[in-house]
Amino acid sequence: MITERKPKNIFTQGPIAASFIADSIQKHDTKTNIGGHSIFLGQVRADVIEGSKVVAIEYTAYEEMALEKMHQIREAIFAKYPLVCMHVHHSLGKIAAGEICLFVFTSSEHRKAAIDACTETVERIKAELPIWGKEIFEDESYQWKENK
Amino acid sequence: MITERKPKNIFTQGPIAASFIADSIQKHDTKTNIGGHSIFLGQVRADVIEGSKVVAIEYTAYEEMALEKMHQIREAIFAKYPLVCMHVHHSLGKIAAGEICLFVFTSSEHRKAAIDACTETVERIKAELPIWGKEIFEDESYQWKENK
Amino acid sequence: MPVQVIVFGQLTDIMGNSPVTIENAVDTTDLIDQLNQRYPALVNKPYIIAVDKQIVTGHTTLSGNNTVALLPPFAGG
Amino acid sequence: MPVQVIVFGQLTDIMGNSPVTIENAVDTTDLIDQLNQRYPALVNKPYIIAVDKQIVTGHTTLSGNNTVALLPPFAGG
Repeated sequence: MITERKPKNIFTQGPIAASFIADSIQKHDTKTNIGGHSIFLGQVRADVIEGSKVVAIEYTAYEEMALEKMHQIREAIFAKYPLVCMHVHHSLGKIAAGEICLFVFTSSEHRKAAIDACTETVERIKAELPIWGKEIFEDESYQWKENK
Repeated sequence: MITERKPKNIFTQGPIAASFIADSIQKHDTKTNIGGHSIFLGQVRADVIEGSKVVAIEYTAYEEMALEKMHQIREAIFAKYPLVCMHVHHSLGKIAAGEICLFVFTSSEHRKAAIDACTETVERIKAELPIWGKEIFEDESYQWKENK
Repeated sequence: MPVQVIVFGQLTDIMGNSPVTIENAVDTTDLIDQLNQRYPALVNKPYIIAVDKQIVTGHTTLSGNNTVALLPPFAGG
Repeated sequence: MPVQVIVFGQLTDIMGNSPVTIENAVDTTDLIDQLNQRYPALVNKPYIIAVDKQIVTGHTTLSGNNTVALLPPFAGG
């Protein structure tokens, strides 16, 4: 039997609030087969580029394609690691320096699966999801962010 | 010049609340040189052992020795990885299944340092800190937890 | 056959944020040739091509009613 | 020279939660011999020894006013 996970929306307008992360953690207290959670948070840095400071990144995405791709990544990660659950949230719109723009949350019975799955999911999100970021400087000029 | 980090207390009585984790995340929004946070959370599992279900783990520690050891681990991790900061919290006392007993939080400019440092710190905490857990069953009998 | 072209990221600086319709393009090579004529700044820009949300490489036939997306290097996270 | 002995984890099932004073022990081997006589259940239990919070191996001289801790396998996290 093929079990189908429905593609979930990972996009949220604006930054990811610490209180949202707390709620997400709290909801797992009834899943008493979980022994370890791994969380990655991406935060917007106030990089200084040629003398100008980044004050925000404005994220855009090819949303329909990104959600299809994220669904494939999710299926592949669940096939590879014995996870209890996985949650992914990525911001769209203008995210100020110091705010959270990416939240990846994996949980498993033993820690190794959650840790490895989280790391691999973060790498795949950065490499494979059609998302772009415009680094906005103090004087409102901008440049397009490049992932390393 | 030798910079001395003062040994911090990592122990907290009772479970680690999701709201505490949220506050800890929130406090980093002024550190705009951070690009990635890695968090590991240990959660008490309701394992079934020979037909009996674990309802809680009661943690005890050789606290003075654990804090000295944790200080050494912290110094070694900071020497090895370019971290902006690291926070570690471990519960003592009775922690019910589903509650959080360990919170390791590392932050760095680029994600790799935070992720690798978090994983290594979790492994070292489990292997090197003098902490013990009594797995308490529904009928109040118990057995001593063993780390794998 | 008309093709809808959408672009993202730095390519919006060249082609704007609205879909561009190319009236007749038989394959992706033909399409890119036409776009390069209309938007000379596009010529040396790095991007990959997705036809109906699937990444394609090389010479891909367009069957009509396709949406072709030009995707510059991703920068999520 | 008196030595304070403290134990943790499963060893508290054998020796309790209060420190035990051994009146005279010249080294860790002597100390463990005396403890094994007083607490026969200790004999086959796995533990490592810390003298004044430092883990020691082998035959370690006790200089007086030491605190010796018997540490069964750790189980934090």
